Amino acid sequence: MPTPTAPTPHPSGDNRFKLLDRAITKHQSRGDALIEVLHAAQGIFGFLENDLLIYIARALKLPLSRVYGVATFYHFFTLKPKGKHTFVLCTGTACYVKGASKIQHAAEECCKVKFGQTTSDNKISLISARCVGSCGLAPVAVLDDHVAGKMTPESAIARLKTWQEQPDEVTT
Amino acid sequence: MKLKVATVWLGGCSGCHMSLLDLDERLIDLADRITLVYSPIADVKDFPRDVDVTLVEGAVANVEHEEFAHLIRRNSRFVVSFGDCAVTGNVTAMRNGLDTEEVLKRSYVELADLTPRIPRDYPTIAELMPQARPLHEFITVDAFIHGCPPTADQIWTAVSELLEGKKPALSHVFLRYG
Amino acid sequence: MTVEDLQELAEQEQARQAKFSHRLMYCSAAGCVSCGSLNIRDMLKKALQEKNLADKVEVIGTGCMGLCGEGPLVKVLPEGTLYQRVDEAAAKRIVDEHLVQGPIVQDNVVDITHPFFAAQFKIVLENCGRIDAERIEEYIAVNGYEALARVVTEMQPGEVIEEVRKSGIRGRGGAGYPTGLKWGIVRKVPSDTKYVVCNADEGDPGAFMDRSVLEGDPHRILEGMAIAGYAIGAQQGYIYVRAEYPLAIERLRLAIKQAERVGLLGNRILESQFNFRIDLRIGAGAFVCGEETALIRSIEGRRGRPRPRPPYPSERGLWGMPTLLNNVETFANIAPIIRNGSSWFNAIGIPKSTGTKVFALAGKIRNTGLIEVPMGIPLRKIVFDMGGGTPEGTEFKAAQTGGPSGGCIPAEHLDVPVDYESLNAVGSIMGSGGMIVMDSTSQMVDVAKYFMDFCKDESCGKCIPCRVGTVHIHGLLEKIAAGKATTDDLGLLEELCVMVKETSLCGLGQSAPNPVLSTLRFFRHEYEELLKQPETFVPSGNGNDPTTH
Amino acid sequence: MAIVTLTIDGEQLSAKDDESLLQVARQHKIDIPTLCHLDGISDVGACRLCLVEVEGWTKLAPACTTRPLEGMVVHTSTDRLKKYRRMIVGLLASEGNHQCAVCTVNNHCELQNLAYDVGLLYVRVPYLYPDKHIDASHESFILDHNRCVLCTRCVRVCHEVEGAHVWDIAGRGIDCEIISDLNQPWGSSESCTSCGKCVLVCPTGALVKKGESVAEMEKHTEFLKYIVTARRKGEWISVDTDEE
Repeated sequence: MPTPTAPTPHPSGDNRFKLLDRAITKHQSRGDALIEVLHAAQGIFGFLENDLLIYIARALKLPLSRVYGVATFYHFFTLKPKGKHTFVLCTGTACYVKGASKIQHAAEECCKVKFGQTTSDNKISLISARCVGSCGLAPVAVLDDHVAGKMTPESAIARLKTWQEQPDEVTT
Repeated sequence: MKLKVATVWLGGCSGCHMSLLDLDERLIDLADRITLVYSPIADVKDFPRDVDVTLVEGAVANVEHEEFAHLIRRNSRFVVSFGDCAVTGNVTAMRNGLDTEEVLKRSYVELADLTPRIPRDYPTIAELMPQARPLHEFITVDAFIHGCPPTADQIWTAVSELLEGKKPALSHVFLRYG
Repeated sequence: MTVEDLQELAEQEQARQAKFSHRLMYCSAAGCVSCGSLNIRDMLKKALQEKNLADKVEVIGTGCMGLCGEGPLVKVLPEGTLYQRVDEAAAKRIVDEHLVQGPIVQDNVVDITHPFFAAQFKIVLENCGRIDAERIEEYIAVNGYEALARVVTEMQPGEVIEEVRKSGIRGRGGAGYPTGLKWGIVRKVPSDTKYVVCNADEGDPGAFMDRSVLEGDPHRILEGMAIAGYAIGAQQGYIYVRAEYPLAIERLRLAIKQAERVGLLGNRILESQFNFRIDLRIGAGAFVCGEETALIRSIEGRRGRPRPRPPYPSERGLWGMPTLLNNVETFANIAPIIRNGSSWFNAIGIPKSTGTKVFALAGKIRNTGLIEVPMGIPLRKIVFDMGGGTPEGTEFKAAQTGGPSGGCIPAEHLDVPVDYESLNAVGSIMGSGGMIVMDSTSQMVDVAKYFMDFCKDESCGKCIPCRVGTVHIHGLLEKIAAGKATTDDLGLLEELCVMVKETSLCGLGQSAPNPVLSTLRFFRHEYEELLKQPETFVPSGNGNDPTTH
Repeated sequence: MAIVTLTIDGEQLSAKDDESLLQVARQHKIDIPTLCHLDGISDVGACRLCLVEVEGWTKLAPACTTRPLEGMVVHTSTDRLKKYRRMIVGLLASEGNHQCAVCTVNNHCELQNLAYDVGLLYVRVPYLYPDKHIDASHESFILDHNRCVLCTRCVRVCHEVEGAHVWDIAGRGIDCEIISDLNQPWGSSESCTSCGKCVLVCPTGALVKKGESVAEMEKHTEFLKYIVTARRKGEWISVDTDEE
């Protein structure tokens, strides 16, 4: 279905905006598709920068404050870039009963940041999840998108240490 | 028998005590009926035991205040939070969002006229608590006199009721913050 | 597609499956995938190739098989032999020994006569672990969409609702509102546009019932929703599913596409006059969106903040239109009810709570995993017979049902039948199906603190009692746990809990204090042991030390 | 619209069934405390101060979004309700940094008045003393988050009456905050028309005019009725509003 106004290319020339436009067009630029579009944007860009939020607000014809309000209401959306590695600790009830809090303390101690934060060298983000649904393997962590069950504080620290000791990549 | 009354000045501006002095000629009346056993306006060093009523002005802002609050509680039959700082933290608590170090620097260094220096090396100066907090968060408080400062009339009503042996119900009449 | 086409499709698939001597079902749900079931799949395929069995034996990824603590799981059909902790060597042995020679691999076989399996009654999970969730044909081959076919060709909407009402099924999302009654209400509201919404925002931490159904048998939900749409007069359905369940989302997308392709969703379904479409809406991590008015706002692309009811969604829901909202497990029960009749369903469970309930059994218990049991089963049977009791050397202390909105059930109430009313009577709720077992090592003040930490983080912030009250309840629990609280603090805690429960706007706030209230009810001594008396006046005659300043 | 007969606090009253219990009560000089409610903008039922008891109902009902029903028996100030209202105002007081003594709306503040109405002698829960900031970037107004009670009156008046939707709420739970546009300084907002309606409807000193000193600023909410007369009266108890 042709859209009434073809989106003009983003002035930055960033091709990722084309992908985003596709997602927006798929929802006919409807305001009620805001959450869907934010999902798409985060999938494409990794996180939701202010510029991106403005772009989405304009495209969906929504007030800026509503877009910001929605983006900050849902924990899935992040307005800051994530670290190179992500350590997602499940804090669901089963994991809690099996001692997830000990792992939490160990990880925070090891990385010197709290859960919900990223280390200052941008290497590791500590994230807590409410339940990853693998309760039989509690306590569970998701290490760079890989589910690891029956975690211990020691195994958590071991993994974090290997991440910390990885040399910095040369950025261009 | 005269009622033994103490007044205490913790983290506050002493405005509540000024308001107490605003009782004016009623002070003479009061003097006949109470003994002021401890007060910033009386030269008594130690907080006595078996005090009947203690009015506490100010928030609990440093470690000495906290310790003192407990002593007041043990030694007083009736403890009254006297003024908004004691009741809510009020202006004293406005520094609570700041780091204590910043607060000290601002007060003792940046705003100092003479010898800008944080007075850390005097053991007699109590350490600031991270937050100034109302009295009732530390000890059980029996009555509250509101206002910043409470008016002389409020104070007079409260004290009069206390002298009659009643727990002051003034707060409903005189309830006013600020 | 006509009803005859549907039958033909089922027969074709049955015939296709009959060509295989065996079907190897490996569990491809999140639990087993995380212990390497995909690797096991490759091993099985490789082993089959080596034995030239690739044409005779099919390898299929299925939904959750239940015994999540012992994965990866592999099931051999038609025998139904279940293997646990299948590693590479075991995978090879299953092919070499079981498939080629015949004897089952004793080292890995699971005793399915154990009460964990034997005491189950599967309706919702009947296809989980039995079919390939990614092929609509497999669902059709096991009587899938038969109920929808009957509904659109033979039944009037009123008859469908009557059948659901007579089945006695109650909402499986937690509150237990009679489903048939709800459908009837939405049907009666006059409106050209109505919606069916499936709540798949399973947010209870420690529960994964809905995810297992969505991953293992997505068409069952589509069928249930389409039947609901026909009954209430809706043409559009939405499934609101959590973003945390990527596999479920993927399978649902696929399932919708397949159903549309063969004409089981879309216009003129099965050549009737009934049109019904389903779209997915992806949640973004907010527990409160399980609350119906918040969920509706979220579908509308807004902050998921609840609003006061009435008006109820059945009257004014999505975009102001009458909306029927049920959860995954409720919809999953619909097709079997229509297929087998309400009296069949009615006979399962107990009179006021009919049918079955799926529970995610976890915590300090030997057998963790997913179970489906008839309503009214004693809790003791679940915990001890099926779950195998608490680990060696510890004692059962309590079972938490209903997650952060529920309560704990102590040992003295272990004989409580698991149904809506009985659980309420002991201060808990049925909830969506999380069941966490705690043993003598669990500190109940800590448990309450854990749930309150969850609730304060998940509070949307709209109403004051929940936004601020939960923070203070949590703070008081921390103070108590740290041994700094007095008896006055405990009094305040109780008052706050009751206030938050009675004054909060939505179900999240109204139920947030439940874990505190229920642990206080049964384990008050654990709180009291941590308290001290508030300081009071000490007359000078009593004190020895001269306390001076 | 129909006329129903109901009982509020022992008094038999007639009411239109498209009004709210709150409107009915106020018409009969029965005072129910409110905070998020404001005549002229939609209701959200968020502050929970107007909760009333209805005989036969298991839950308390917010008067602002509940319609009168035939035969309904309502109690607006039972001991239980009074206690809850006091606790709720206490929670609000603990949540922000409200130093009445140094507030420009001292003695003209709805929160202050509520504290007196409900008899808030002291706040029983510990003060949270949150670290909130002040936005003084707007040329005419100031936003002080310390004094915000998140009633969302500003959000609603800006959206429903001014049509600008400058304000919304960001975050969740105790971290909720009023934001302008993209959580940017108010002065840099492109959507703000500087009409000042938000300032006038704010019940506390969170939104104030610049240049007013302590206890000088009075709020004016009565302007709304001149702006919104065109709307149907019954619309105000639409609870499914476009707020946020």
